[in-house]
Amino acid sequence: MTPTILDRSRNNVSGHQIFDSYFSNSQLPIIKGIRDKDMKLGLPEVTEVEIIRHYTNLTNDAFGVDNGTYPLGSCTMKYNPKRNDKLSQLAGFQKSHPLQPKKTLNGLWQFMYEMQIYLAELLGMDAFSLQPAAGAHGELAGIYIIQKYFEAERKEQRNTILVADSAHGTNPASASMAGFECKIIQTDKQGLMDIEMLKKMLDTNVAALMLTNPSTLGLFEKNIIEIAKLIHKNGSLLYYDGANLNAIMGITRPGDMGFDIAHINTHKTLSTPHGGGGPGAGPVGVKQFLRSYLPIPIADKNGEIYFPNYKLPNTIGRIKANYGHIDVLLKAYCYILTNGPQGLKETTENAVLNANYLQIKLKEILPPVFNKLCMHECLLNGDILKVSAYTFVKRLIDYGIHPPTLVGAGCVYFSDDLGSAILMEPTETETKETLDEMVMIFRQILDEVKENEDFIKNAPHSKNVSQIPFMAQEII
Amino acid sequence: MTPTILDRSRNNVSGHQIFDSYFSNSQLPIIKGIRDKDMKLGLPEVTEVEIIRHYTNLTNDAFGVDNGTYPLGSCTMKYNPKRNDKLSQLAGFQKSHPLQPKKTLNGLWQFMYEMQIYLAELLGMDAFSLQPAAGAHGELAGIYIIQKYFEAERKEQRNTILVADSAHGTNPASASMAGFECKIIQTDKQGLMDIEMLKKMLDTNVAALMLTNPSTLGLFEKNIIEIAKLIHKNGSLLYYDGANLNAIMGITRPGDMGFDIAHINTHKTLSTPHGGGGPGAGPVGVKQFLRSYLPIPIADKNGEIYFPNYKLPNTIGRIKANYGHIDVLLKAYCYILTNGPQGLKETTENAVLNANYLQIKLKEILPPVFNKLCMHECLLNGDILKVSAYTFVKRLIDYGIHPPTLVGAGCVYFSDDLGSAILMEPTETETKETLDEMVMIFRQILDEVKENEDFIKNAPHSKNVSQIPFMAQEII
Amino acid sequence: MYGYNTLNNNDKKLMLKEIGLETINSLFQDIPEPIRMIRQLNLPQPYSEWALEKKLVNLAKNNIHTDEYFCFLGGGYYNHFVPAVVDAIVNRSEFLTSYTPYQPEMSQGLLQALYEYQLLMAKITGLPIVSSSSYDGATALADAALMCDSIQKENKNQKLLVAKSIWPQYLEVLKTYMSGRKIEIEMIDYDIKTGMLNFDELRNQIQQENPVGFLFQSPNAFGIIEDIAKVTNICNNAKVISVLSFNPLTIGLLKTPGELGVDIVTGEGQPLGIHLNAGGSSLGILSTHSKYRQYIPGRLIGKVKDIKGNPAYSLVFENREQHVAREKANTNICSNQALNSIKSAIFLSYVGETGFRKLAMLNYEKTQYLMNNLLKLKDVELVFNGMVFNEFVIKFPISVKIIIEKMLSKKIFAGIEYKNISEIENTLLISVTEKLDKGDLDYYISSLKEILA
Amino acid sequence: MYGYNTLNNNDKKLMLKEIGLETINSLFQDIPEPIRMIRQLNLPQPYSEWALEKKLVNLAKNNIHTDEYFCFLGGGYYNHFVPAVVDAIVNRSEFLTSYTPYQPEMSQGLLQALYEYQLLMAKITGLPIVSSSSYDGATALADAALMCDSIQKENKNQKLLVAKSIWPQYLEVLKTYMSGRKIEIEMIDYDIKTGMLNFDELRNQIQQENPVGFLFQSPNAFGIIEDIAKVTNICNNAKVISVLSFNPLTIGLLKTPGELGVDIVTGEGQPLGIHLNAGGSSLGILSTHSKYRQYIPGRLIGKVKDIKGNPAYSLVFENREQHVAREKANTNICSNQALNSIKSAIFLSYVGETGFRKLAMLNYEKTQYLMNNLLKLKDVELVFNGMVFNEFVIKFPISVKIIIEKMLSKKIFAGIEYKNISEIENTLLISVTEKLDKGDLDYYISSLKEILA
Ligand SMILES: Cc1ncc(COP(=O)(O)O)c(C=O)c1O
Ligand SMILES: Cc1ncc(COP(=O)(O)O)c(C=O)c1O
Repeated sequence: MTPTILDRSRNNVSGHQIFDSYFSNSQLPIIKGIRDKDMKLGLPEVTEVEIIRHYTNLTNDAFGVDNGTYPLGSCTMKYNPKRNDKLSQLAGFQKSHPLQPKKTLNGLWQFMYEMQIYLAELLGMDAFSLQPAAGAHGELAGIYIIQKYFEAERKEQRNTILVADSAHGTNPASASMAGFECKIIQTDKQGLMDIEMLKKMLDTNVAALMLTNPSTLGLFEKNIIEIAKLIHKNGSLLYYDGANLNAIMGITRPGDMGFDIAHINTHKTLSTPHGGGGPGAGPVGVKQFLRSYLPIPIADKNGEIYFPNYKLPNTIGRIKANYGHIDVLLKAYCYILTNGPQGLKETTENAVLNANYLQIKLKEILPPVFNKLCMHECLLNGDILKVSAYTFVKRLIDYGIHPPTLVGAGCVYFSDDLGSAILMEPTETETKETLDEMVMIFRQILDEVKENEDFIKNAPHSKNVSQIPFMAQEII
Repeated sequence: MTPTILDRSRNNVSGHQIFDSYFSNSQLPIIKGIRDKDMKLGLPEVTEVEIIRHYTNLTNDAFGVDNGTYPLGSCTMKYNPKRNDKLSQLAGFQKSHPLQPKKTLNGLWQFMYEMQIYLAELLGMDAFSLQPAAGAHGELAGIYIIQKYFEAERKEQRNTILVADSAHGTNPASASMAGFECKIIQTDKQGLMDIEMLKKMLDTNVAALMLTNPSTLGLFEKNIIEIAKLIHKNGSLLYYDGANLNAIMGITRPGDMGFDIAHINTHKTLSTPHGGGGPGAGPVGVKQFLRSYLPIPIADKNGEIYFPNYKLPNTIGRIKANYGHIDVLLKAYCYILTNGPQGLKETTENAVLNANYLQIKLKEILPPVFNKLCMHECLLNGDILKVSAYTFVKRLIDYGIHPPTLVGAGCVYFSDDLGSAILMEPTETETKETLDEMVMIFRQILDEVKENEDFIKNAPHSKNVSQIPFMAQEII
Repeated sequence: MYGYNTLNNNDKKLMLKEIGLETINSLFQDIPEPIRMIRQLNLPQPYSEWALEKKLVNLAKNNIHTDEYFCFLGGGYYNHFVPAVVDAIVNRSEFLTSYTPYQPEMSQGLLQALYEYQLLMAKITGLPIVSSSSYDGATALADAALMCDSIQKENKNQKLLVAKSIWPQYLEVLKTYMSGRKIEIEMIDYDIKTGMLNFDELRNQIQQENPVGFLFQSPNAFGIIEDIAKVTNICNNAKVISVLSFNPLTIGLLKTPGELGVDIVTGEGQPLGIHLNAGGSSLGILSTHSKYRQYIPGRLIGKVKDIKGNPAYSLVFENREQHVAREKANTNICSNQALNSIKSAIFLSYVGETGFRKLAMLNYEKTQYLMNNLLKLKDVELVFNGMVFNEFVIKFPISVKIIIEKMLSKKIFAGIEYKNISEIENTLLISVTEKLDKGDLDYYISSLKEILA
Repeated sequence: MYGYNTLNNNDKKLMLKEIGLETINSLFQDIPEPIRMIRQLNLPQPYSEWALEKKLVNLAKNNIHTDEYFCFLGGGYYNHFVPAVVDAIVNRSEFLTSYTPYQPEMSQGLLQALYEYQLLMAKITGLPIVSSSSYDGATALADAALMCDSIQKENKNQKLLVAKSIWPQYLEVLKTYMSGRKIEIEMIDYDIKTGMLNFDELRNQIQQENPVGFLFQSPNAFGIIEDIAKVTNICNNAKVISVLSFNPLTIGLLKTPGELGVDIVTGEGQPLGIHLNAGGSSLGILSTHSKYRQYIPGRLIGKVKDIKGNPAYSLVFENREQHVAREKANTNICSNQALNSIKSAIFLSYVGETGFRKLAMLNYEKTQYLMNNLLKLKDVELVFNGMVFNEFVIKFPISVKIIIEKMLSKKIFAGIEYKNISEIENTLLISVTEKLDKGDLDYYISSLKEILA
């Protein structure tokens, strides 16, 4: 193992230049809880060049979209345009303080206002809040909106949220985090939501159904119109998990499908880099009748003046401090502006085309779980592999390709009968050439399995560590 | 071999977004020499993600100071502080046009003015021009100054420039580029300039002696005072090649040694990154009596007003367009300001300490060529290695250390009897730990030679290519 | 042909043929007609790269930023310096463009960086378990509150005691989060003289309410440093979980909260190498005892063994998380602030043990200098007499709105107005960072003097 | 303890002991006392990171830059867009912090990037050999002049013909460079109507002077595109080496100079993805026939075989260079513009075949739009009637100094004043780039109209 930065610590060196010639009287003040001079925290002492080399070295043992193909299903690992990173770092944004006098942040309010409008149009909603910090946080805001709506408007007690069994883990977790009871609806043979089951479960306790469409199985819920009708007839609301929006931009919109609330993960569809886990952003949008429930503030406009509007009568309150992940949202804004309506639509078309192409080309090795067209990602069956899908895909690492999503290795949950399923999402920014190469590599690995099963079972072989077992136990 | 960007080209794709909705009338104009629509240049067509991956991939097969120890003698590969890079990219500098009205560039003139003063103080000169683009370019400016001085002031014809045999190749090349005849002075047994020889060569044809002190052998010319006297008595000038200034900052100065003209390589002593070959910068400084010969313009000050001064009566003219490498010089300026006088001196002290430590620790394997203290770099004798120094150091690559300077593999020239000499310059930014590690690796390689000579002879073994022979022939 | 799309028409034709379709449109055959868009999205037509730059540069120009005006604003977000090494590293694309490290073999470097964040942050909190990470200081506090509820719900009332002297925004977020699970919030007042907690009230309420936890902040919303040991003593005695929201930079000077007995330490990581960005993205710090590890939300990175028995980094304890536990998960957090936590780790490595202390001292000393000199002005008074670190509340004889306005015309962001400290009017929270030099502080003083004259 | 020095006192003690010395000072025993500094350097005391930032931000603020004012300045340096991908890549430290690739095994990626620069630039010059690289457009031209001298000195007079219509700065640099070897420079005038070369004069002078070469520029200093084929025809007939200084961006529209018979092509690479930086650093393009390869200064990257016989990149033809040939080297160049040449290669890959044409067209069309509309203004006239690409010279009825000043007050950098075009007064060189949109161009027109009214 590479030494940690703490292992590199040495006495009396440091990377910093921290001083002010006028303020050098470093007598410790007398405060309760003061830390004596000789009480060390144990922070490292390293010089600047050591820090740079240490972390440069660490980055070289990591892998991003810039390094190669990253078909991690449900994560939409598309190319993150460099201009967006650069422009998000302009001093006017990067160096402004959230609590400055409002009139000194006109650029901020205008940007937020326009962004809200663009997102509303993209998703077919009427109003947006940019505050949520991630997709799951958007869900949470949405759930609180639902809760407040039944309290404030409908004066009803509804305690149940329905979610699909194929839903992302955040959906049920969001519901129960807000105190709802969570009920699961099964997927039918065709990979769609079991409508009969849905019908049975609908009662006056059901506050909402959370759905992602296309689903995490890569399929479009084509009964969505009927589902929406059923939900609304039941007096319930329909929540859209926007993580898969890359499959439908400019083709259809959650708002048009009948969803009342929706979030979007900017770090997926809108190309903001995921930073090894975050920060992302998860703006949440609603139909007009729920606008007054949005978290505060939202950006607003009065004539030519932009400002933060705190006056939403039913607001759920704040969901985080300040206005959202401005640095991240700026990148998403740039993405929308550089694409334009046609570019966004093409993005979706190519994402879906790439996924279907991959599905077809891989079908002999990995037949699709559901034998039909997929949307922006394809769910493939790893059952006929001679080794487990888990070890099979580890071998991809040796070829410089990031493994796709599997149970327990990715952010998606599959029911037991999908235990060896593989979810692949190439995104539109892979070329036909990289897809063909990937298919070739899959074939090659299959050959390698035949020749030397053990070798593949123990992959990867090219990294600093060997294979790490599924859900490995922690050691101390 | 990795495919080139041209190999990756495909029809009808591209990375750009080049359009203006108003100006889309793309009818070719009628100009002599117009290139028809179907006459292709053969530029590649690739998308943005392909470009990013291609070049990211290429960077991963390269090596900089940020990646590890780089003891390339004579090149002063010290750590390049990140803050300097960042601040050199401020829009006020990066986005200003050289031909803007003067009064819109006040920050530029002030910065240049201060930088000239700082360099003059650092080198003990009286005036500086920031125009030269690199060390060799500073030399050239210096040589033209010498030429002009004898023409304009002394009305003499002096056609000879003396250089030491150990001088960097640019010294003789600069002299002859400007039409001088170049005469070589030998190094004596102690590694110093042969003074007797110098005396013999001094005649009324000698315009100047070019010297770097400490020399490229890592030794201080301790007779410099006498040398300066001899030169000046002969009516000649003394030129200082400042590439080795890292050995003397705050300890002694070329101006104090008696040099009349001097350049400094900012990409060595002043930490500006070398960018795989450049751009660097090579400001040239002179004593007062030569100020009027400097290339124009230099920054000047009148009361509180800074401005570019073009009125130097004897100026050699321009040596390049505009004002020098502003982006590079800003980094050097930051380096001076963050160090301060004491920091610069410590830099020198530690650089010399590190070199001597390395020399001592390596002495059993690689005895010093001259058995005494060295300055900021040490010249070691590779004769007792069982394999050639050329192949020995290639093995360092496998350990993630950049090989030191050798004849033909670095920028330094040694006479024949130093054919297997190794010039190592650790710089002050290596830690004792990295030096100890390097020594250990040298030892280890020595052991490896004993065990398997062929293995070492064919090093490196960890890279995308195998060993490349000395001055290998080009193939097509 | 658009840049981010990599397929040319020929590619598309070939690929469609393989799939057995004629048109791109037929890929979407599962989407019912009635919900298909028949018009183009009503969004701006695409910008060229330079037009985009112009647009963003102009937007940015419409903000006044803290390099342009002297910034005396704090309130949880501070204009500290961000070392260039931080940006240099986190802009490297191997970290920037990667996903959560679900494939540990491919991401050892990223995992190690996150692990080091946990290590270093644990030094600051004084508690061994650090999550990686909560969204911001406010949601970290709310996450901690939910933890209290989960840990204690068997033995306690579903009630939470919360100090009145936490950031107003944090309280708002807390209320939103608690609304879902119907956790009741009771407020604990502050002492009007010292600005510190009203300990009597705290003792009483703990006894009366038997709450799942007590949440407080230090330095609190008035900049006052609380007597943390006293708080934890009270809580411990009543087996009430103590939750602190702190400013990590204060630990340059002060003992760690863990040492002082706090059970859950939360805070905003922005002061540690993260740009202001108008308040986001930032970093939610969340840290606790080993015994509460199963309750902590968010990623945890730990060491495991690879199949050869060698140590390796990996996500661990995933059974707490939404992607495994689903509706039984502690919280729903998935994407987090990974890159920002790495920023703070680089920051802490950069300043190191001694620099961290020096930095805190500089902030303290400069604050004292400004405070002491302001108090020399006529009719300018401190509202509270408790000890402060880097900000303090001042009371003015005239309208604070006018003061802010007039200072603004002198290019000074003078501070944050408090609408409501008990009955006291015209109060201003003034903050200082190391970036303000003596000249800047003197300029503040002389400007204020002029305005008050 | 200072940040960039990595040794602590303990290290120093141990190391000195190994060396056998007592003090640091004794390391410098070879330096004679009389020349030792006995005082500290008189330089500013060290700046903290934030103080440095403040200092630089303030200096930068004292410049007005081209994002703040509308820029119609050209003269060899243009406010073109720089794609973000360029900066993203060249800021990667593997390239940025490396030296000249003297160890090819360790630097294949860097060598390939430089090799690709040569490949792509050769497409633009139309000549196979491209050096990597000259300092800037001016020194590249001077390098080419020295090449002519070296190649031709046996057969020709040590004279150089140079078009009067090259950038004034280039001429100055040329004079400096030629002064050393005492190469005489004779100027060739331009046609006062077209602004193009005076071909008769060129023919005559070539015959009379028997020079080593002829240097000219296209588009020339008046923005006029020369008839290159005609020039090379004249030169070829007289066996005089033709040297062109060009703007590489024009090749988006025009035939390559190589195709048109130019022997040595030079130019300023700044328009290809390199920021203005007040004029430096930029990139000197230098390109020639294979037959002149041994005369070209600067690095050349080529393919060689490694010991296994596999192809690899390496510096080649080093025997031309100063570190091998020393006083016999063609020039003294050592450090060059490597990173900037990579920028231009990335730029060319980014725009690609079609984008390069589009970009040139946009520049052309916008220039035409501005020119045609300006000519509609009363008393505004073109000085020359030759064809232009992205800049043109206008003659005004009133003082051009006043115009520049008044335009400045409208936030417009109006253009570059020409002091001396034959007898004509009050002329302005106005340049246009793709970054100016129709609104910006119209603003220029209406502003000028107002001033002239
Ligand atoms: C379908 C789906 N929903 C929700 C989420 C959660 O989003 P976030 O990670 O932004 O919180 C994800 C992320 O993986 C997802 O794929
Ligand atoms: C001693 C010496 N002189 C001169 C030079 C030439 O400097 P530059 O590469 O900046 O032109 C060098 C560079 O290697 C050198 O080491």
